[in-house]
Amino acid sequence: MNVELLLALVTGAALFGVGIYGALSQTNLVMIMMGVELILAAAMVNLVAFWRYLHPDAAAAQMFVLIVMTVMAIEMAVGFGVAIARFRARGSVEMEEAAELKG
Amino acid sequence: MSAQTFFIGFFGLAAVWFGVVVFRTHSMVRSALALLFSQTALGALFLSMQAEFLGVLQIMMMATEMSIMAIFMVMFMMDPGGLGEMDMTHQKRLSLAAGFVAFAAAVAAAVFVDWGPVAGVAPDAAQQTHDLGIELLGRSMLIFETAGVTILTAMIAATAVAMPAVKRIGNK
Amino acid sequence: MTTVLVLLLLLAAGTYLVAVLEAWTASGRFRLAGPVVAGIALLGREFIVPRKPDRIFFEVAPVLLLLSALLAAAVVPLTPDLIITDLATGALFINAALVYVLVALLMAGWGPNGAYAMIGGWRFLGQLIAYAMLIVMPITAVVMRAESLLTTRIVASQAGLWNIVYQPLGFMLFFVAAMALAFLPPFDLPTAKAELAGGVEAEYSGVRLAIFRLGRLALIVTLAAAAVVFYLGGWQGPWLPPWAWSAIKILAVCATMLLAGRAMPRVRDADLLHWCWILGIPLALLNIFLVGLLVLVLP
Amino acid sequence: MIAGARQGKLSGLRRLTALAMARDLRAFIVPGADIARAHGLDIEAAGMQVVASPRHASVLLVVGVIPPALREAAAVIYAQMMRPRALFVLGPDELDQLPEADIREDLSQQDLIRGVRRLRSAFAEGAFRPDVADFDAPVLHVRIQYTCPMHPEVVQDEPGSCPKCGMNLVAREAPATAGHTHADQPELIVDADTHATPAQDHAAQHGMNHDAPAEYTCPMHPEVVQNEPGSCPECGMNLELRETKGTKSHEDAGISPDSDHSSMDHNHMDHGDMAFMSMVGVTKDLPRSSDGLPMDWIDVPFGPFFPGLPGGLLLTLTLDGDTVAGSSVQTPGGNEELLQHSALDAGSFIERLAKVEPLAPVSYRLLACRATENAAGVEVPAATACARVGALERERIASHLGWLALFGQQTGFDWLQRCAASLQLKVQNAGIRQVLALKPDIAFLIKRLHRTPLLKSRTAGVGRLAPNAALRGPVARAAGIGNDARSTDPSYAALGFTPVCREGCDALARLQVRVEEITHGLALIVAAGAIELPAPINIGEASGAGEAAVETPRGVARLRLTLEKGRVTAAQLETPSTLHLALIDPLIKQLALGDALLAIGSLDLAPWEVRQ
Repeated sequence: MNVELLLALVTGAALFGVGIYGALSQTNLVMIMMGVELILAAAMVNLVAFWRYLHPDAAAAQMFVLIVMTVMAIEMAVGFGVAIARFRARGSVEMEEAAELKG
Repeated sequence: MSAQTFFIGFFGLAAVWFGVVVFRTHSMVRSALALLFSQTALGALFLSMQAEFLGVLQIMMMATEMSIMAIFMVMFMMDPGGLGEMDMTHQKRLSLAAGFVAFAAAVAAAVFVDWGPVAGVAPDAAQQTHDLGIELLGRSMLIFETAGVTILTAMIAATAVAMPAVKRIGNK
Repeated sequence: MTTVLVLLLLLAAGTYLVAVLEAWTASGRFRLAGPVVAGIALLGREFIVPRKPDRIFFEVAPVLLLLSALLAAAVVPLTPDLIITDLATGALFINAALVYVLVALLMAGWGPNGAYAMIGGWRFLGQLIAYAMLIVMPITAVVMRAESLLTTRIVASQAGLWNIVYQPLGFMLFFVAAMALAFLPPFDLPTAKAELAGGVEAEYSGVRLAIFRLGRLALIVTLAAAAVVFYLGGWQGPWLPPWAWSAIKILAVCATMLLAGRAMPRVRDADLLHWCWILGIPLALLNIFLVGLLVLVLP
Repeated sequence: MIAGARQGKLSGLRRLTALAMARDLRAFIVPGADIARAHGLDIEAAGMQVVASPRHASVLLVVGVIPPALREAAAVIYAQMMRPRALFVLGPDELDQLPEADIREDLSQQDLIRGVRRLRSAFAEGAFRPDVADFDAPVLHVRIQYTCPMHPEVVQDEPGSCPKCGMNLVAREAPATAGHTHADQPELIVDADTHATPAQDHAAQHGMNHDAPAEYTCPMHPEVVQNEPGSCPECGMNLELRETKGTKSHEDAGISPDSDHSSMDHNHMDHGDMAFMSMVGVTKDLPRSSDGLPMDWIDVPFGPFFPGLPGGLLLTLTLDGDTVAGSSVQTPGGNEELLQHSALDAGSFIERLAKVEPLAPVSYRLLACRATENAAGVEVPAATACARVGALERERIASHLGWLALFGQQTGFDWLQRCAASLQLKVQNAGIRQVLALKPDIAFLIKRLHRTPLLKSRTAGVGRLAPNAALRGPVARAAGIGNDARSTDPSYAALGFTPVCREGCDALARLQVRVEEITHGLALIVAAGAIELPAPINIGEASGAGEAAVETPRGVARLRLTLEKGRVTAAQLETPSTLHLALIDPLIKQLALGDALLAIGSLDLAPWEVRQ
């Protein structure tokens, strides 16, 4: 077992855990988005680590990371769009007050 | 311990620590910038794993992204300066447990899975960048283009959602 | 190691000359000893911490500004060998380092808990979203011609024809965006004296003010150096040695940047955003398209 | 030795920095650069650099007389400067809130230069002292209150928890009484025992005011506002209750100047004992921006010594981001009795009126002369009248050049600022030959101004005013109203005068009118052929009532007075800036900050001549 690979994977795991905690525990939409960003970041760490230590010749792995970055950007754009719309309508982006979003 | 191990450990620790700070601080701007520095540390981590292009890109992209995050934090939070030390969490116990379980499961997977043979050397940075370019504009072109179009769609959709509903409903 | 030291010394010298130039353009007085006197005086003056600051941000911001300028300077070659690190992603790295100017200003705006500084910081954020594209997209076109992100390779690619002739549109966009990034007049919205009493600088005093100003000057030199590398053929030129050509070109670009804005009123932030989105970005795309055509057509 | 020395022994390295400080003097001018220029002072030529923020200054330069209302603000500025700092007073003024002046000189350029020389040696020798006392003034004392970030109506003097939601109370400064350029002073003397001033009580009451007039508004269409509940005419949604803005701004005044990080305060009170803090509740009563988002507004003081505004003007802007949502203006004094309760003889009355407005002394001197002459029934010889026109026009040129310098400063147009300021200094006391010699320089300035890029886009459409009766002077003429007292003046008619008129009503039109008036003024001086300050004419023991109107650089000023046996017993003055001051609030609503300041600047206000 390679130490560096393990270190990177543990980093990814820790970020994943922190992200899960944040996404579940926060009441504010923006804070929840931060949690999701951390979860995605954890995925990126793992992808880079796998690329480097398992398949350094596969450029597709790096492309996968680019896609994750795109997803992060999309998440930000859509999240903030929704946040602004809700804030305009209700004056709040707190999840406890978003009862009607539960459907 | 090689330099690479040290740097991976160091930047990994930094990234996790800043990640924790995100949810520990009461000041919202600090929270956003902590996330920025967490992502920057990840960029440095990528650099120490010899993924030069990705590392630099990560460092660049996240700075703008998180700065924008900061202004939204100030807009949408009740107490952006954190002077009131108010608690803005719920289901804390459950979240902690979930976070911990996720961490433990991921670590267990990392430790117990047989990852197979580990490659010793990565191609040099110029070669990587070249390969990535060829990959993006060759085999993975469709995915790349899809991602581009998706982000454009997301931009337009987000703008449309966020714009004030001026006279849109009124004309029915 | 010696390269690093030599480059740092050169950067310091360049920064000093730019400081003299800036004082000259701002006040009309040419005093060679001015900056050193002002610097020493600031070292002896008191450093005031405003009430209820975000102390970490307040202290870190000037250092981060200086650091981001220095990091960007690390991949700029003065001669084929005089470069701290010739990164394979050099052109992208300059960008990445310079984005932290925004972070520094944001911190400097939020840190001191003052309204003027805060408005200045947010203003710069609003500005950056508009012109960040105008830095990245012209560089993309430069990279397309050089077929490499290496800064030394980019300079070498201009051996026959400098990029300022090859893609003049890109140069103009990059030049304007660089001035906005260094918040030089007429883009000095975050530090506007008569609108915000100095804006993000307003609450700094003593040593931290000296560092903040130093960082800003270093940023101007770095941006000028980047413009030289990307568009003015770097160290290339007849008769003189390479380092001399680099120095002359960098100083000339600095002087142009400093002088250009003094003869016109400050741009309104709404206008700046408007022009960047309506005019700047389409022009930058057109530039990429034209350069792409040229690269394909010319051998 | 200077009173504001920095703590420490003067030795070694410190001696070197002290020498550098003596070479590098950075001055913050009180009340403003415009006043300094009007007194004929060229600060930069004297070897000091002018800075925009007191934090960057080492010298507080006080020019002329500071009215009592502004002395507190001057003390705050002094407290914000970095040590070592010096107080340099030009003129005889005693400033009760500030320490004893380190250097005091008379009001003239030679004295200024001499003072700078003394200042340099004072810095070189006394920048550091082992024993320094902190600067202390009553205005710097701040009372700490504790308040709940969610329930601002909860205010107490002791720390504790909020009775409504149980949160920890946070400390904040009690609302200040006067506006300052910067609300946060570096040196704080916390004084918990100071009693609340009436103003603070007033603010506290407003925070609890349940009886504020209620408004109903649509959450989707903030422009829909009515006094009773119902549904929105645009989308049919139920209207929601909100309180009117009046209470909000009062209650805010305490916290906001330093854009407090906990600024999401509000005056919503009916949370009851909710365990969960509702953000809907927090934002419900926040004012809506023009884009419909409920945002936090902050009150930011600009002035009275703000670098981009006329000195002495205290403007408080309620900012919604970078946009101005509201404003309030104050001027120093202005209520002084012209006669100070006793009759003055005509000569001293004229001298007194000439001092009312430091920015246009000649106009007011002429006004007083004309009014007394009118009351006494004395006719002025045509040649004298003509020479007075020359002096008045010279002042108009100087004043407009001074305005151009302020305009250059506001827009960051350094060249214009420097050039216009130096021309103003040259013109304002020049004889007719010198004025004519300066003609090419002025023509060059104007030509260059016409060719300046971005100038149009910066000024066009900014500060648009509807033509109305309250406009005076260049502001009126830029709105197409030919309001000019000179049109009816026989001595002007003899010189072939026609008023300059522009349509447009915006900052650009005002700029053009002023620039054109500079050219016209030069032509009028040439036609008049002489410049002579209006001198009081001996009117003997005459009695009667008289009035006069003079077109000052800012518009027409009128004076009515009663003479009894050669003494002025009653006088009533009407000035253009008094009318223009009321224009500010509607003028700058919903403008971006930079545009708002430019719009105010384009009115060319003189706070000193405002009479209430």
